[in-house]
Amino acid sequence: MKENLWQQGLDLMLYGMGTVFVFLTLLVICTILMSTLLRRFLGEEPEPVVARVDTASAESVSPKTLAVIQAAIHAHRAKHQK
Amino acid sequence: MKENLWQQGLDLMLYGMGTVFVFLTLLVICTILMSTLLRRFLGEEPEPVVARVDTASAESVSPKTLAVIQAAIHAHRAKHQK
Amino acid sequence: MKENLWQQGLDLMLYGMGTVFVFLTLLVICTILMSTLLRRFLGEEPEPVVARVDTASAESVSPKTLAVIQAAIHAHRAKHQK
Amino acid sequence: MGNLLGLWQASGLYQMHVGQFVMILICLLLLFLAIRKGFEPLLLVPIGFGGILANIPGAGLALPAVENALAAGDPTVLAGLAELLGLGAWDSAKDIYNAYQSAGPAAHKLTALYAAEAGYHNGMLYNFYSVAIATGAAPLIIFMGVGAMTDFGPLLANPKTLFLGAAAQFGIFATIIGAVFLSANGIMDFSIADAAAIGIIGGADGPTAIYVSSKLAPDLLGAIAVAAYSYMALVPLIQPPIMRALTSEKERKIEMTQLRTVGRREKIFFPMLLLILVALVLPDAAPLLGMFCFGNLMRECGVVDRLSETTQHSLINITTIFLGLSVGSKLAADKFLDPKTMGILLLGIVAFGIGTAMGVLMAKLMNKFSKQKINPLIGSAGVSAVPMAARVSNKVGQEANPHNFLLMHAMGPNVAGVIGSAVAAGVMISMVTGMLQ
Amino acid sequence: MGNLLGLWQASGLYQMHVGQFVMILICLLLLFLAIRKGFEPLLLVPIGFGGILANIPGAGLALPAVENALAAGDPTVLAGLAELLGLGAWDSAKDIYNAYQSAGPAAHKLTALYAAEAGYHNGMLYNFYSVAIATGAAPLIIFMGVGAMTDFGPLLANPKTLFLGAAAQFGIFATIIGAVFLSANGIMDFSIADAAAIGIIGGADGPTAIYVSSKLAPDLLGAIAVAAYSYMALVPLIQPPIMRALTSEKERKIEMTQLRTVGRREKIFFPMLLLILVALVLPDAAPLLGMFCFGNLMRECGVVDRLSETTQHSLINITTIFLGLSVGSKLAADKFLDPKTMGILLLGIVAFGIGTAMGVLMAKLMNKFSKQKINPLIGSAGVSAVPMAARVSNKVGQEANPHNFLLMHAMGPNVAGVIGSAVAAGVMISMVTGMLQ
Amino acid sequence: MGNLLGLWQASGLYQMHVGQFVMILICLLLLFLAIRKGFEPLLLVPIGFGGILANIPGAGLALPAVENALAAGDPTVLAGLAELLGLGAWDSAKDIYNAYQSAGPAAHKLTALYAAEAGYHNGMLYNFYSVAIATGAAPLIIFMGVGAMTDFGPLLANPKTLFLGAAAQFGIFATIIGAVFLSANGIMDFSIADAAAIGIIGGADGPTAIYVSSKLAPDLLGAIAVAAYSYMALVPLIQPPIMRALTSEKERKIEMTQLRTVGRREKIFFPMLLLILVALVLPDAAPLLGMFCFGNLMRECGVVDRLSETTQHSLINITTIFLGLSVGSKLAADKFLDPKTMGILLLGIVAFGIGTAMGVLMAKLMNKFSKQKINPLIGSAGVSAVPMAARVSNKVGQEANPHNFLLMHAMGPNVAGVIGSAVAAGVMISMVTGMLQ
Ligand code: NA
Ligand code: NA
Ligand code: NA
Repeated sequence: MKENLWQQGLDLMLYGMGTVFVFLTLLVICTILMSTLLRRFLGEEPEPVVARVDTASAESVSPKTLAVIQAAIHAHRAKHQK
Repeated sequence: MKENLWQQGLDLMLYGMGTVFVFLTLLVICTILMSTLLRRFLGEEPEPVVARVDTASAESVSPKTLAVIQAAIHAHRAKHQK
Repeated sequence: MKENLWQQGLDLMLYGMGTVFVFLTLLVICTILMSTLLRRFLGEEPEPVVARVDTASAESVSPKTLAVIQAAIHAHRAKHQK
Repeated sequence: MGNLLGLWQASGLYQMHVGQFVMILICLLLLFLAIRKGFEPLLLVPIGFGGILANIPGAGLALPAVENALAAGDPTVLAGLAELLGLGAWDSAKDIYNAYQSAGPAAHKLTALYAAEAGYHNGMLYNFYSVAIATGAAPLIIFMGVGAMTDFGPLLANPKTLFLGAAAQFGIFATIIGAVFLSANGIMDFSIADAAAIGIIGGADGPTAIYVSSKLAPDLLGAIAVAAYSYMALVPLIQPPIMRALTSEKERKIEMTQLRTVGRREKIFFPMLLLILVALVLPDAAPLLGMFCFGNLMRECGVVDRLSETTQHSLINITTIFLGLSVGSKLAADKFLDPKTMGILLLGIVAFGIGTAMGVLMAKLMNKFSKQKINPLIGSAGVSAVPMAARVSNKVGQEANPHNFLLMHAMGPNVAGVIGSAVAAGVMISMVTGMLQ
Repeated sequence: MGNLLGLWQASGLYQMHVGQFVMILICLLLLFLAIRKGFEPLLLVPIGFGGILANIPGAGLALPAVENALAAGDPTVLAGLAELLGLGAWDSAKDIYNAYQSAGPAAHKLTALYAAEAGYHNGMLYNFYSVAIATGAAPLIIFMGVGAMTDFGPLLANPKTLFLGAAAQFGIFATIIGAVFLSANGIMDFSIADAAAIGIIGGADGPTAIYVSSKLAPDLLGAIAVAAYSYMALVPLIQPPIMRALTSEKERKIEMTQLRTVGRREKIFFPMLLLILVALVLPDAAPLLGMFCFGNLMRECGVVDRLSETTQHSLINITTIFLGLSVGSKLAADKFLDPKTMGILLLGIVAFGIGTAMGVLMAKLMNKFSKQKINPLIGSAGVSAVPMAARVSNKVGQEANPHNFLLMHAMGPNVAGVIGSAVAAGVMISMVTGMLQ
Repeated sequence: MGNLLGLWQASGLYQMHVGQFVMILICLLLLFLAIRKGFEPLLLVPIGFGGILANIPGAGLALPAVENALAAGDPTVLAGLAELLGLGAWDSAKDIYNAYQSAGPAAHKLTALYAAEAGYHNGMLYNFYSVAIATGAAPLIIFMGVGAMTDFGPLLANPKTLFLGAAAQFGIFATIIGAVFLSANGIMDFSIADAAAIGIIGGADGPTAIYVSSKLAPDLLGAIAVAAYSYMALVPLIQPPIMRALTSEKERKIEMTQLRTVGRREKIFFPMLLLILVALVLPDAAPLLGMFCFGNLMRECGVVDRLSETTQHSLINITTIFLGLSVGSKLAADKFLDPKTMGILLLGIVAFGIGTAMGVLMAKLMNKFSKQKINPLIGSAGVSAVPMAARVSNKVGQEANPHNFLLMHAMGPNVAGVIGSAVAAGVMISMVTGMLQ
């Protein structure tokens, strides 16, 4: 039974660690391949992140927040112009 | 069995489509009635939609958002007055 | 059976109300004790509430909201400087 | 032709019982009160709407699969159900229904499987009720949300106000005696479990009332919840006359000194202290007060703001919707249109009145023994009904003395009342369960 | 060595069937359409992703414990399951699988317990499906959310447009006849329940389609949902040719007068009115239309904004995620890669076409009897596909007359179409259930 | 009098066992660490609070109905349960308890029904655990949320850092051997399933640890989760000495070139690629990595922002609350106060240490073969503990060279560690399940 437990533990370690390495190695290879292919065949994307953030923020700020901000700006301007 | 299927299909179509039309016709009648009665007995509502939006926005903008906006306004004013 | 019901009802009232009072009395004592100990051994906290609100608001206003506010401020400043 | 007849027989008008019609009118009234008069709309809109859904004839939305099978009335299925419930195959649907109602969980499981096998399903609202209320989850989650919304500052600044919250719970227990009285004199037929569930209306706390009645008297849950929320909305009408009757002009004019500021540490320690006390003294109140303290600790500890935020918004809102619809499922005509409902409504308002009175009287009693006088008007806030009762104290106070700001002072007994009725709920569930076993 | 072999045999490549490979490609195509082409991404991203998960070989994510036990193939377990299903121990896994598929709830419960005892579990997606769709909860909650997002203003300003929403539902019923035709001629093998579920694609309303097929034809649910959402995304391609073919240049140029403003009170009363009509006339449509009206009442009544807000955001988003993944679980190869799917896709597009045509023709018919002319292009919006179809009406209208703003006018029939298909769904579920019993 | 005695006997003080008292103190310590010291408060506040609730004497919040019935000790009920579990009626409650623990799902179902019939209920936390963790749902939903919060940009800019994430998982497997060693020498009594569950602590990833231990060793779940989250919070103390010991001053000073910007398309394709690889190679990791990839795809695809938003906020927050309370239910004294817990805590920290060391050593090894040098300090981030471990790499790097900004570089191995431990989890669940059958 105890030998059995050792055997099981060693099995787990060897095949487990092996799988982790094989899988992540495969992932490294595929990722590099993917990036290369994407960049070669579809070209570079100019500043994709910035574009993305803009859309997102424009999209998810609710009209209410915008209304409040505009109101605040107006209020401020009114005060300021006095 | 196949005749049975035809029979069932035709039944579904006739009574189904019939129900849809009867129900929506009833709904048209009742809706017109409701609108007429409401407008006759309770009078017109002056610009109810606008009033509604105001309440809603005032209600659901959190104090935090307001605080941040005020802070931003202050910061802006401070900078501006330099 | 009816006497039984009366008995049960009176039991509920006496022991129930008793428990409520005993428990809340204990709570009063422990609360006063706690406050005293905290204030004696750990000292007063200077304006803890204000500090708290600041942290909270800074934390939970999303970058997007901030971005929008900054954009609004910029837009306003731009207009204003014309 | 048979199909046209079938459609007509399937229509609501053909199948409607008078009771269902009356209940739909009552639910429309609830919606009117909620929308036009602002009666606790967050709960009464879902409850009222759920009540209409529950009374749609032929839809069976509030019924379990077995009752839907009984309503359909297929003789083979009836015979099968009768056999599973230990009846003869020739018993009427009514008999089978009664046997089903009084059967235990095992018989319920068996008959449910049989009904499913025969092609019948639980109604939508029945499913909501099973998940949200029968498990106790929804009221407890609401209580966690209430905890996350509660500021114990005023209570910590003046802990003695806990006594006011304790005294006001007498409404609960006096009502139990009231229910026993009605029952003992043959006017109503309440069991001790019914009496306890009705009493909790006097706690003036919605989730507590729903939690207790789901445990002790599920059939009365609809009436009890409606009574609790309606009277909470009516607090501005119910309380002032009682408050004025029991206090002198001079007492109402008592000004209270401003509360000391309460540190953050005290606010963090308080829910822990309360929890420990519950653990040591009153395990039966652990579910309700545990969740309440958990919500409050999330609010105050300052390191889990995103959890506290969600608890106070998305989570409590989602739970409220399903809690309300589930309560509505108990407004089905055969359960609600019962003489007992009248008794519940009557006893409920008595409970509110007695609770109010005891809170005020306790404040007067405390003034006899304490130098620092308290305005007895804040005693009425001890019934809970947060924050309505505290506002009423403030308003009546300002009528007597326009410089009197009692709101923050009344928040102390107000939240104390929540704790008090949760304690009462724990004791009652435990004692009544013991009595029934 | 045995372990290395075991790992290879446990790998997906070793276990993959051609069908699973094809389905993964199809799901990748769905994701491409959703992400790059904007095909109803809120649903098709979770559906496509769920579909890939459901087809991962050996993972059994979409399978119940019993089917996972069958896939594992342990002879003792197979024998035990065979016995519970009334087969001999020597029957093949395929036979046991078939017996399990046609067994009722009781046998399902027994075999599930047996499989659990043997150490097998339900897959993750199977659990999601059981909770979200098999109970009917997720489509109903989505419908509540849709109600909370719907503005009935345009419909109330011009109630006659309800007729357009009624006419467009003919697509549903014509498709049923189409399915019957295919079946009667031996081309496909659809039961009447299958035919009804396929027809509902013509309702152009996702949650309604999912709800109906979960009740009448769960095995076809994947194909039906994919067809419904894909065709909804394709509305800008499907509808315009039909609309142009059935209208003259002059008709397309008809300008419509601006809609009157609709008061808040009308908007509050309308969901109540609709609910009452459902209760009186059509109890079978109560779950779908009840939740829809409830969502709309929360939106309009103005006193439960926080509930309405949560319904429109957190709640509908959470439900959409699990609804989508659950629908994806029905894209397992053995269910989707079936000649029936081709039939469903074919019939689905016919349904959309017929619905569009009938909406336009009904508008032309109404113009014969009414003085106030309506532009027949808004008839096509009666199929639902909110708000895509209304936008299509507007766009085609502007091609004919750049001063023509049909969008708001088309929103009337558009939401009418939602009501219409929910009514059709109620009738069909009720009639088909009756036919099968 | 009997009632007063009853109340005292119902009080927590009367019923409390020493173990419960100790556990409450431990949970208070957890809360202190979470609130004052900032130890992973989002999880440890709910876990600690849940732990207190689970140890309230007499409340049975963490117990199933059967165990509550056993605790009540009614002789008739005990006899009934004994019979259902195949024992004689004269067996003690302790024997029945043990038989119940080792019984299978069928016996659990039967006894649960019997206990319900006798009026006993599942505790609140037990219900939460059943829904949130026993089904696997909550950890998977959290994983989806983590996916929606993860930016794979740094990993995509430098994919080789995946090797660091792989190496650091050696901590997991070394710990398994450690557990086997303790067991083989009779110091502890861990089964192979226990050993695997303990090893996963070395993955430094909370939801993964909870998921694995719920499958392999539910009784140890409390200790494992507490160890995992505590050590994740202690990463700034545990890692730096190891990092310094294994690197030279020169190595720590290595500056890394700025990462290239990663396009949006790569970020969309990466979760798909990962999913496909999982499907082809490692179906056992499909639930965890599938949900992770789904969350990440929602984040990156840009067309379902409202779903991604909800996943990152409401949904993950709600799930975290119930996950935490459910984990707390496993802190009941009889499960936690066991010598095994000491072993788990000991092995857990060893696992963190070995993982850290292997990450650093792997970085040094890679420098031997690669021209583009990497700073070995980012290797320690391979254990996961996102984003703490990456911050530690950055901090230790700046100590050696103030111009060294390693944070973004360390995010690569950091998220690689999440993938690595999910892979390890999949392999282990599959292999151990195979060993046990
Ligand atoms: Na109260
Ligand atoms: Na439609
Ligand atoms: Na890891």
